[in-house]
Amino acid sequence: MDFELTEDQRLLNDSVSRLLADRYAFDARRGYIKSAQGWSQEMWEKYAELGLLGLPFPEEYGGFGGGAVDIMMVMEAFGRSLVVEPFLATVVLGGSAIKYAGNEAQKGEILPQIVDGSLKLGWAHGEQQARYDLTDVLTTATKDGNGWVLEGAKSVVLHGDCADMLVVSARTGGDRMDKEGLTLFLVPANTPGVARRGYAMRDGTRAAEISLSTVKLGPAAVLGTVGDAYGIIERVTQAGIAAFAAESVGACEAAHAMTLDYLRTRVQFGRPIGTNQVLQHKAADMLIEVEQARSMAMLAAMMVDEEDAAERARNISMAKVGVGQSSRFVTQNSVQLHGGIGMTEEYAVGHYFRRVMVFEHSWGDSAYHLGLLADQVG
Amino acid sequence: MDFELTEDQRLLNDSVSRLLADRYAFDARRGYIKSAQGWSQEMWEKYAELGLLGLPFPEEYGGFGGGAVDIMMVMEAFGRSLVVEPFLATVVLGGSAIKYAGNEAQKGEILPQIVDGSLKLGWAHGEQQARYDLTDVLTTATKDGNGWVLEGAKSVVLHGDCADMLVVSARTGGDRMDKEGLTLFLVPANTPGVARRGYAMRDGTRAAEISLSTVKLGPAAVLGTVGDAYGIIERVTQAGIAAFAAESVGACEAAHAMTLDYLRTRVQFGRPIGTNQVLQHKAADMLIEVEQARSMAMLAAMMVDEEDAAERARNISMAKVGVGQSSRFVTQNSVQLHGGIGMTEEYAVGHYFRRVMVFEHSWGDSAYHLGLLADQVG
Amino acid sequence: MDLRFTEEEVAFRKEVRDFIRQNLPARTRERLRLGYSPTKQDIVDWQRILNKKGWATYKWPKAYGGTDWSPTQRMIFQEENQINHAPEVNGFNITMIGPVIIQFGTPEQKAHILPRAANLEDWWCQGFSEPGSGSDLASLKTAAKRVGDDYIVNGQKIWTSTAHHADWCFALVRTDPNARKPQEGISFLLIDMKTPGITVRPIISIDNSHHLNEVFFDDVKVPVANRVYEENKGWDVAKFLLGNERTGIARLGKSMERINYAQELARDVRQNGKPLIEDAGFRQRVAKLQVQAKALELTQLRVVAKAAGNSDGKPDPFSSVLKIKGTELLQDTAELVMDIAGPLAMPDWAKELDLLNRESGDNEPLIGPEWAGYAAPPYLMLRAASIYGGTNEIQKNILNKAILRL
Amino acid sequence: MDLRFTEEEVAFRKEVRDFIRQNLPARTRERLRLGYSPTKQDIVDWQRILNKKGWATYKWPKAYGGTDWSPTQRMIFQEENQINHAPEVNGFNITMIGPVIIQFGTPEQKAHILPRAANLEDWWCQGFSEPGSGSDLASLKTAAKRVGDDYIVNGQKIWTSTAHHADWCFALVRTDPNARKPQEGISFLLIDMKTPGITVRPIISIDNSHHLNEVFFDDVKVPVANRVYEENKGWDVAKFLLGNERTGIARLGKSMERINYAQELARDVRQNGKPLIEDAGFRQRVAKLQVQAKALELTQLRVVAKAAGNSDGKPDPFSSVLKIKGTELLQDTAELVMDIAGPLAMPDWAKELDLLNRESGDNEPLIGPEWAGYAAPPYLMLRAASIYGGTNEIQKNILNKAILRL
Repeated sequence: MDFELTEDQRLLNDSVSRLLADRYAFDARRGYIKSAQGWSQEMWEKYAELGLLGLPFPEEYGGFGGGAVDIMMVMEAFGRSLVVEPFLATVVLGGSAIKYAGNEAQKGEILPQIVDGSLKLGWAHGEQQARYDLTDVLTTATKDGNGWVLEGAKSVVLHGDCADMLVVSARTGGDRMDKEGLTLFLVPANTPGVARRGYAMRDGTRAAEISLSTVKLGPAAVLGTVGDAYGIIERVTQAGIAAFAAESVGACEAAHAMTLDYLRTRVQFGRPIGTNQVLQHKAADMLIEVEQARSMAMLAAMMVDEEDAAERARNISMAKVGVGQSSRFVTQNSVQLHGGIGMTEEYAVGHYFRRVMVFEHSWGDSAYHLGLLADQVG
Repeated sequence: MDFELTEDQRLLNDSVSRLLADRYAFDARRGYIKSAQGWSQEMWEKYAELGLLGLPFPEEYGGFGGGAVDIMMVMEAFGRSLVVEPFLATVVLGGSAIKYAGNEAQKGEILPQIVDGSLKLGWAHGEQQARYDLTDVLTTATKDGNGWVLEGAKSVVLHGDCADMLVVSARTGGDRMDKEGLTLFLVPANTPGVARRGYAMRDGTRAAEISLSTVKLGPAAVLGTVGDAYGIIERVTQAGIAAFAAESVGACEAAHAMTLDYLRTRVQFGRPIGTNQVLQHKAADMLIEVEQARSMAMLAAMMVDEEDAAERARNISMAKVGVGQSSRFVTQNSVQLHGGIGMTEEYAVGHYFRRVMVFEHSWGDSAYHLGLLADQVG
Repeated sequence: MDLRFTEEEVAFRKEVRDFIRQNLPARTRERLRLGYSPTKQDIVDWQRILNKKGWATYKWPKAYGGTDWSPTQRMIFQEENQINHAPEVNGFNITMIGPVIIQFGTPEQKAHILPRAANLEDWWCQGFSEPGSGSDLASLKTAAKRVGDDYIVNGQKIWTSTAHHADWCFALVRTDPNARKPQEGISFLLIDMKTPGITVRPIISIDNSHHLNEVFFDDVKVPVANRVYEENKGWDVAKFLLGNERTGIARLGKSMERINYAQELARDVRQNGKPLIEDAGFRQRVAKLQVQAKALELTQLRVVAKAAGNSDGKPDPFSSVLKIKGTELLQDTAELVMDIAGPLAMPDWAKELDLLNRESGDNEPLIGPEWAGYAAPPYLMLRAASIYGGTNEIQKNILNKAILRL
Repeated sequence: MDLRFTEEEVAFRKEVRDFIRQNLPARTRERLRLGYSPTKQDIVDWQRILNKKGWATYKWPKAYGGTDWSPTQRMIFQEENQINHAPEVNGFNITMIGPVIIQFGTPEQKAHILPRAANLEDWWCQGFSEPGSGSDLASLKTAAKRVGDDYIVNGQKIWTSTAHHADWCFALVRTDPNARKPQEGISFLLIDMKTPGITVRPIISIDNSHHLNEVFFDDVKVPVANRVYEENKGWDVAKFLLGNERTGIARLGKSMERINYAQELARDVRQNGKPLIEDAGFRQRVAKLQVQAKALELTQLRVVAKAAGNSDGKPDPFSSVLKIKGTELLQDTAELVMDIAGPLAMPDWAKELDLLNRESGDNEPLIGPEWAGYAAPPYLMLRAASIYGGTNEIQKNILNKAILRL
């Protein structure tokens, strides 16, 4: 066991933190969100310069050769600063799909473009009727000569409105809830038949509903093995959960720190409200939950590359429950302890609260994953 | 809606409270428990004098003609003083069985003896393997000429060691979990083949394991209709839950009051520990739960005589969950706020804690009844 | 003791329910059912319907157009409004300024203000909180200087709910900066929101809605005739106002309605390939909330019954219990509804598509199921429920001071 | 960063586990598995087996017969003992008096005390708390007056765990009643429990067990040579002792073991006509506890890793997190086991039938299933877990003081 960062990790951590401290103050972030696309192209280029966009990819594709712990570190920092750029969508979700399922040609073409910031990906798997069920896919892909035709719709595709290329799951066989018969396709966003309606999420990040209507693709668009994508979908989802969990921890940490500041400076009845023992203990409870959440985010990071699929799924579920519940507790109480100001759009604490809320409702909420764990009791 | 006590109820309440204040101080109670039978015959006679033992029975049998609200009041007072006499077993459980199922002859013979204190009953329904399942009865009654032969064993029969007469459930038909085929029998405790092993419960009250081995009974021993006792068993259990819920509320109220006293008088670091805001808020949380529990005990009392069986069962389950959870909270925290002294046998607060624990594990714990309610969601 | 409703109470409940079902505009009903806040027009329309029936001012004394209902009847009325998706009457008008004017107003104030407040001709707002004063209300600083027959008001109020809708504001201002105690030297003024010098600045809430405002007063002239009660005695008025009957504070009907709504939704949403309503964890969660609602219902009945037998007008400290448990339940039931929608609750579709104003004839198809688009805002907004009206922490301080005395 | 155990650590765990399974007396194992407290003999036997192996003093420096294990290894050792139903070594001997003597003792004290403490030839107890002093330890009043080469000790200690088993007591006594601060003027004495003037009075706990005592000192002569460290500097010794490594404080292995045990039991107990293990509510409850145990496991590993890289000897305030979460989990898992037994956990069968001493040859048949008879006492006794060693409320004060600084 070793909880120390390597020298490389320390350097990376420092430079990310410095960049965000310089360029991601709350007001700067507000500006990024207000821009037409809802995030900062300039910051995106900075991330590329720092090598963040190549973090988890092998060096042969221009990547950094890092692992889940590196992603965890970056996501925690992103969580603290409420970063809104399409890092999770492109590098973690889309990138993992390519990394796990891509053939040499696909990796060679796509990964370097991710690394240099010129290509953004969207993970177009979820559908409106599916909620959290990974196998609930109604979008179909039917053979069309050598190629394929896609028909269907994808829902809440993170940063789907700005993605240059979508990784789309579709049924090439099987029935609605079958694990078998799922296939992934690489779909350039400008392919005829792809229509997108972008919107802001509750936390200010962007997403899109995507409709696919007679979308014609060539044979090279298939990512991985036809009919056998479920395992990849699961792994991409797990990588997403692990990364988002770390981001959630960063958000909780920052919300807790802001709350401590507020308790120290807000004066009522002639003294700082933080002199109230009840609020001190609440802040202590929050500290405990931040640390428990951090432990669980570490567990998730550690498990992303676990080979035993059952063990991996079980631990990711545990982490999702743990981080989810702790994060709700920490951010709800951050708002509560701030009082009225915590309820306002112009104050950061409510944004942490909502970021964490989006995490909770991505890829299964705490109750969903607790149910999966409960199924295994005995 | 009317939450006021009637004049009769107020008088009854006053005289019960006065009696217990005079005769049921914690040390006096300790003496009762240490006696050979584990409770006070003298107090039992006092209850008879006051009319408590006839409270729920019609006046024609010497009773008071009272209802569930009267029982609630008395049980709350008993809870506050941790009364250990066999009131619940005799008047509420056994008495309800006779009231609901007895024929005129049985009522005429038995009820007056309950009222005057000369007959104590035991409700011998539960069995070791049954836990909370009311239909899990393995004890059998087989026809023997005109009469019956009982074979089996009953478990945790409250005050079963001192009961003069047992109300025993047995299978006259059906299989282990069937509602059909259950019959109640009146079994004088000295009937050959009845063997009892009495013991103290965790809260100091008495109970017994009872074995029934070739217990021969005449035809008049049947209480109610052969094979059709399930409805009666359910109602007796519900009456027990309602009464015990009220007792639990009384125990919580007293534990809370003791805790407030302790917080006011215990000095640490130069001031009463009750000046700590965290303990003030905990005491407020306890107050809230005492009142919520009281509300639920009232609901249970109100529902004991409800005609609609489904409505009655549902509300009794709600009350069991509500009182159970609130009572755990209140008494666990009473111990916690007392610190070391709360953990000792010689201090009353731990006795309230254990009384409530026995309530929780009688006739279905909170989780059991919550499960019944969850089955009805939708 | 008889804990059942009387036949009269049952009949009253039916009368109220029938009236609401027959008279509540369908669009209002649907909006509230979906979880959205009522629009200003929803509230105005409904209050005028109720006022015509004589029910808008149900909390006022009969002599002033009220109803003489028992506390139990009032509770039933509130509950039925909530359960049947009716907006609540404007509380500033009905629960606050009305009773204040009835208690402290001059005959002229009564004649002019009460009927207009009842019929929502004037929309009132409350100018109490200031940036520096949160739970410590008496530390307020907005100054009113007497100049002839006017006060000249300068200062700032914050968290002023619906100030942007309001025609009038009742405000606490400091008329004697040299008073010995902060509670002294405060006066209670009625301020016409159209007076020059008033600026209303929106505060956007975390659900992206506009409920709250900052209100700036810059040399705002308020006639002395618009003062209620004596100069420097405004704290007495405020105490009266804040101490008013608070049994409706739990908003229990709303929570009950949400629990029912959640079960309805959960029949159509799937988890692990079957309806969510069949999921064991979900059922346990709903059952727990039902138990909590039932306990609160009984406790509320007890507090209401006590209020009925007790007309000393003092606030019952047990109303703090209702506030704490009621707001927790409101928050938990809103969370339940949001959790059912899951990922579909996360997009801010309302903002993008201006769903709020769809009534004005927008024909663009919805981007997702309408109910899901409304699922998150109540969850977000209701975090404030444990903050406003005295935080739940303050409520526990009150319980300690009034009952526990530690 | 690599959060997995190293191969060496995995091998170490196996070595410990194998040793325990091969050497732990079967009766001890069974008693602990059923939830009962180990008897004195259980503890003595096991500690001597460990001491022979060189493991009883695993927390001591190598030079004093310790092991030089890393904090991670110590954690693994504790966990394996707990998971495999071994008694914990006598903490008064191993965690308390041993390290104190090593740090502060004279050569004579070291030579005499350490080997006897290691092999449990002497059973130590701790005389700190007094009736008036709970969380406020420094307010202690037991007086030691110097008379020649002796102290004459008068006063009373309370909550003295296992004093009735003990051969020796290490106690804090007041040697200077006029010191400026309560922390000054205290000395640390070693007291032979056979000295005339000592009376031990049992305190029966709410599980009807006898763990605790009051100890009265009536003109008890203690040689000055039995003082540890300087006169009036006993508080320094106490601080050292209380600040000792507390990573074992969570007793996580015990909670893990209980969660496993509960699942085992729930297979044989029925609810609604099917095994309890199939009950949805039960499964959810177990899953929640598993998640909590997992989070605590990781947090404990982090604290332990920090301790490994940090030898300043100061207590890590995060050990308060382990204390709070660990004791909550111990309480919740004990409650789970009791709830499985349900009504069968309520009779005090142990008391009636003296189950504790069944080993002595009682042949009366059990009145109910043995495991159910042992289900309630741990639940009852563990309510103390959030009280002793600084209440969980005090732990939060510590977190505030050391980390939050509000």
